[in-house]
Amino acid sequence: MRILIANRGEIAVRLVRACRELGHESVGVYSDVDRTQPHVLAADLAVRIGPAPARESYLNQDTIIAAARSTGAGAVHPGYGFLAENAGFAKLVEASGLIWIGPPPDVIELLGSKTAAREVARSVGVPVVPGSDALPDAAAARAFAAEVGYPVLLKAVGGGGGKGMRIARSDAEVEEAFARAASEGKAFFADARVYAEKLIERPRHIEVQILGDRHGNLVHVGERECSLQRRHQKVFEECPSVAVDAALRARLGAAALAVAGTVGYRSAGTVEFLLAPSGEFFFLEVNTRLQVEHPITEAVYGVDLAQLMIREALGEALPLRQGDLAPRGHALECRVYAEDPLRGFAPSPGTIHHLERPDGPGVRVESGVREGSVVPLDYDPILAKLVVWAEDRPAALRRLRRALTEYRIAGIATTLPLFRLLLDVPEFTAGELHTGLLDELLSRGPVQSLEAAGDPALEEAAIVAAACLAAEEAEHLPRDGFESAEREGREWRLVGRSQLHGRGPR
Amino acid sequence: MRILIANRGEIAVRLVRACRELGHESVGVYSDVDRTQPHVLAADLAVRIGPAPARESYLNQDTIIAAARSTGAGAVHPGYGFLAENAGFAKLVEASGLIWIGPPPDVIELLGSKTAAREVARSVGVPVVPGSDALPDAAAARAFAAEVGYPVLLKAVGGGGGKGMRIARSDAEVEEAFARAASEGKAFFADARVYAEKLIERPRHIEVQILGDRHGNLVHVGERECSLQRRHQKVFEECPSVAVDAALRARLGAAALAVAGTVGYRSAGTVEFLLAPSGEFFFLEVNTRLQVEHPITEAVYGVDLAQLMIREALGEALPLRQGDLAPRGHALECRVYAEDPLRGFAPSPGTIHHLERPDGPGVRVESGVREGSVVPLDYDPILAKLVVWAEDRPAALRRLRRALTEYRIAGIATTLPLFRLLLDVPEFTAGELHTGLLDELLSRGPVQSLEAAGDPALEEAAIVAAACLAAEEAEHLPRDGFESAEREGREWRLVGRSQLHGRGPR
Amino acid sequence: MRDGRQAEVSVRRVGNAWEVTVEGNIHRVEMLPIHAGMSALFRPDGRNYAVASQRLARNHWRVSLAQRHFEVRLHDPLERAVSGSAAAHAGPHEVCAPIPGRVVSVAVAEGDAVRAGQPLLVLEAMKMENQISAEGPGKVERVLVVPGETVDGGQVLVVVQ
Amino acid sequence: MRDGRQAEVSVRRVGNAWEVTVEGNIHRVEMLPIHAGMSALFRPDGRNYAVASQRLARNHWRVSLAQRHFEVRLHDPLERAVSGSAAAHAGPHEVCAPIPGRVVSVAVAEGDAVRAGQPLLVLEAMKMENQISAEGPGKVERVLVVPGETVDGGQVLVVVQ
Repeated sequence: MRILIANRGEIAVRLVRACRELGHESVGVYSDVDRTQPHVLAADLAVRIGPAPARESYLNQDTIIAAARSTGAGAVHPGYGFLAENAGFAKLVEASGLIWIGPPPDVIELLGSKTAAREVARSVGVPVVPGSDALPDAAAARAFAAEVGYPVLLKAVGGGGGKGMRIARSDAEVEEAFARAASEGKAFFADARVYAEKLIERPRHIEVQILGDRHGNLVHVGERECSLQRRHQKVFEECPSVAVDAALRARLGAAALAVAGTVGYRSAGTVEFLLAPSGEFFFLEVNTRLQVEHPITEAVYGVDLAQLMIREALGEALPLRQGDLAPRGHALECRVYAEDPLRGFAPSPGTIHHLERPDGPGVRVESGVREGSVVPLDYDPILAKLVVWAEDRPAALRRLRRALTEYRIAGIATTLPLFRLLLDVPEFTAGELHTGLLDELLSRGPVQSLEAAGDPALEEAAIVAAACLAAEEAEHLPRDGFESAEREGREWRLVGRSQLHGRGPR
Repeated sequence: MRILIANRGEIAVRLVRACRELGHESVGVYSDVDRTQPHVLAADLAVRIGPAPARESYLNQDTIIAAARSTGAGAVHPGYGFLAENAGFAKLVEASGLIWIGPPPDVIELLGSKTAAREVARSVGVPVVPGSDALPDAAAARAFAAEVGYPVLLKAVGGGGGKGMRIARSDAEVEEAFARAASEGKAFFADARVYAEKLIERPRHIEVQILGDRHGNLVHVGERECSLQRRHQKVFEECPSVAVDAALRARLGAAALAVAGTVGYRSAGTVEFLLAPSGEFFFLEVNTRLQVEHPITEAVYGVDLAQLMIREALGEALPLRQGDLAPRGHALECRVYAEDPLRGFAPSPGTIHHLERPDGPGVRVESGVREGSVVPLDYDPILAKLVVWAEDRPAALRRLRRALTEYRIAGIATTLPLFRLLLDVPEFTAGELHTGLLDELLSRGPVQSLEAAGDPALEEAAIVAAACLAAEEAEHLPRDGFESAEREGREWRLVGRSQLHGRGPR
Repeated sequence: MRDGRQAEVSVRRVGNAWEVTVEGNIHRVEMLPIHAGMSALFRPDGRNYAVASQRLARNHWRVSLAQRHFEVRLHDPLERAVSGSAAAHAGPHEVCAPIPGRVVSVAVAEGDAVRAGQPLLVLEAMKMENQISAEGPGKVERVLVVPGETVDGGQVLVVVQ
Repeated sequence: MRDGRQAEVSVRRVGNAWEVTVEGNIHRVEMLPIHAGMSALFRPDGRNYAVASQRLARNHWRVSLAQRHFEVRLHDPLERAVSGSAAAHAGPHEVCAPIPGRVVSVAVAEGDAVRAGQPLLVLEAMKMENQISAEGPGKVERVLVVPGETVDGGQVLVVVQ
């Protein structure tokens, strides 16, 4: 079987690996700016699908179908993002006689509407956060708030990932919050409808991994905690959650399977919950795709979710039984973004001049870039995921600290420094997490003040190293006039070549 | 605590990581040719211990003790090889007021003698291969053979790793075999004594990992199969063994613990057995150190042997109970040597011009080199270890095949091609292994004939790529005379710099 | 390094070693090449560091060490000032890209006279446009980029004399 | 590649692409740089390859692709012969190191006349000494190494005219 991967970056590389390990050929796709990216060179075949802008390439459904046809691919895996939760594309894939690697299109469509998903949960007795249907106006939102009490959250019906979401803590704040949510919903998801939700304060984000097949098998593979978020964007995840014991895990799993079962779910998916400090949990939504953070579940449960998703799509029965799925140890994931935490998380596209990945026991890096890669201006800033596993959470945190000393990316700024700083934050190391914690930490003071608290000897060493390099290179700079420029030119050339030969000490 | 690592290469890097994850500082040591190797830059501190030759650096006991003193180190970890099983060094470390991270020196000494170790095994009822004590001459060896029957193995008392070991299949062959074993024993281990052993044909090499502490805890962590050997040198290992079921595992474990218990073993160690096709097993020897192949046990049992060894040495009680140690999945290890399998495994020192490590699910690389590293002429040729884990052996083999497509080392030859070839050998994939299998395979025909059976399209692509590069670089070559050489020189310089900037496509 | 920190540094070669004086403190170190853009720094106390370096312009380097990034400008073969990662502080003569991006438009030509604050060009990064202006008055000596070109952070865009 | 294979290859640049003729078969490919010593080869059928390359001498390259290693010699700007990984086959004028090692001794000086098979120098690798001899008669034009020097496999040691 030949499988087209309708995505880019680290998830496309991940899926190429899954295909290869299953003995399937992979077809990669690329926009003009991605031509030499790892996901293109890793695939067995690669096809250009258009210019840089996503809507002209990775979101261009017809071109992607054509690429599958021209390469003789028999199936399509969407990864996450882009077209992964686009029911229309899933239908187009199947209508084109190709296998869609994911849940049934009508299930994607049904669960794609937050309000419909909440209805499904209610219908099987799974608790949901008190919320409204789509509201006509701010007045209706105030009425809802009067009922459930402030604070309330105003959300775009089509929203997600923090976009189209606003908090109102009093009647006074509703007007603007409603307008903002509506306009963002319109801008990002072409849908201005807004609904309201009771806001649970200091909740944990807990999600349950589910897997189903067309033979009636449906299991959950434990939970992940994704409470560390910056502006509703996950930046760090772990498995298991410190807040979930075996009993709660069983209850969360049962709730997730109830929702999935009633809609005839199959393939991989994630059921998201809010876990209140009180211990009660509320259904949030279902992500009908392979999740960014799936590797931590793979590490702790010893399964390969990407492979299982492909095998299910090709008709295999799920080889897992609920009773066999037991967690072992603890896994952490850091999302490495091309954002500069020292400058307000400003986007940081550009050329990766130097890249060193950590390795060794319990370390896995899912990377979509390599040394020399140009990080384009055009897509999601995720570069890679650093995943560590160890026998327990404290050991995993120590391993993460070690791995971060080995992970070097130069040429562009990344979020790596953020994780080094988090390891010194008591609430983080103690696991006292909630979805607002990271924004609170970042608002306490500029990140660089924490960064500056680093080893001063290191700072001196850096200055010394910089000065030596500058001096050394300066010895090969033209100093005066053409004649000497020629002479220096030849010297420089020799240096350039001996570097390319990578000679070590004699 | 500050810990000196008296080793180099991948195992030194492994131990730096273990120290860092436990919150200890590490002290690396280096000879003149190793100054910029990863194990030096990874350590918190590094000390020069002499010129390239091992006996003047990594085997120089006094210099290493002095390095520990000068850096305020409180403990010494020897890794494997070099001084790891040198009881004299272990005693010197302790006499110097430093902690020796390993078994008690007297236990190393006792088990260091193969004949004494066999006595220990016999004394606790563990079967050993019928063998003699040290023999005065070839005649005595023939007498022994008359007793147990040919073939017999003549071994140097101090021998190991295939050195000082000769087979005799008839009286006629004994004379020379005896002489060779004696001379090699003298040359490599300064001990010319030789003993004889009944040779078990087509056996598997099965070894049991043990761990003990000074509080009376002693456990085994399952077996490893290391039957794939080239001239008695392990090249590939796996855990668990396809030939060992739970019942046999329990019997092997009990035998290993009986031997270890009676000598008061503590720290990490390995008890080696021969497993005959008949199913009976025979004690071989005890390796009183951390084994090269320890990562496959770590992957399958979810433990960190390197960390446990350090924690035990610092007085901690072993946190493991035998009942909790259950295998999960299957792990494989490939030893990446600087040897050229296409040229009779000729040594291949030199500069690693290009290096790409595999990554992703279930892949761990323990590497002692990086891009730009110079592999010296002076030491063991091991560069790195490729370790893969998966749910079962077939999945692990498929993952290994995938990982090998990602692992690239250019500039020197390595044994990586050998493993790609092994994946197409039926006996290998079926797990029908024995210690003679690899030598048989290699004797069947030149490795390159198998290699040439590779994808012909790939060969064309390589020629095409080579030609393009040559042509491209040729455009920047001086063509005629000095004047143009100057002009070309400047062009070349510009190319060199744009490469250094690593620009991608525009 | 604390953002924007300025340090007076002088460097002297002593055989294979370097003698680096940072604000009066003398450091005796060695520096060995590992690979293109990679070196190792050795301090007498046994501390070693792998150092990645990138030359951004004729007298301008980016240096990365132990996950920290620094930018260096060379002022004269024997005297250097090391400045923190505030790439926006351009040298007296060079206008550099504050972040990587794509050149949208260039407002000046070589030979033009410019006053302080005069727009020189517009740079776009991830959908945000940034106007790059002259820090002081002068004459445009060189324009090193063209519209549509992608530039690295710190790359020299315009040289003002 | 089959050891020692010889192939007649010619290369023509066609815009951004290359037209490579290998023993009569024409391949239209593109080649893009990724990083120092790394490029990507694109074939029209959608197959892509990452290619690592190293320049061993003025007209001599080592190329690695999909875990296979090749050595290439350039004979004239428009005509090339690609030879398999038998680095020992030196070109007509250059004597190269068959494997990496350390130069123990050099037996000839520039200007010396040498006959076929005459020892030129001794190379040591992992404790084994290898004598390097002239393939044919000629005059030593250049000696590029000195005793004690470490050389890469394929590196040019002596040029015989």
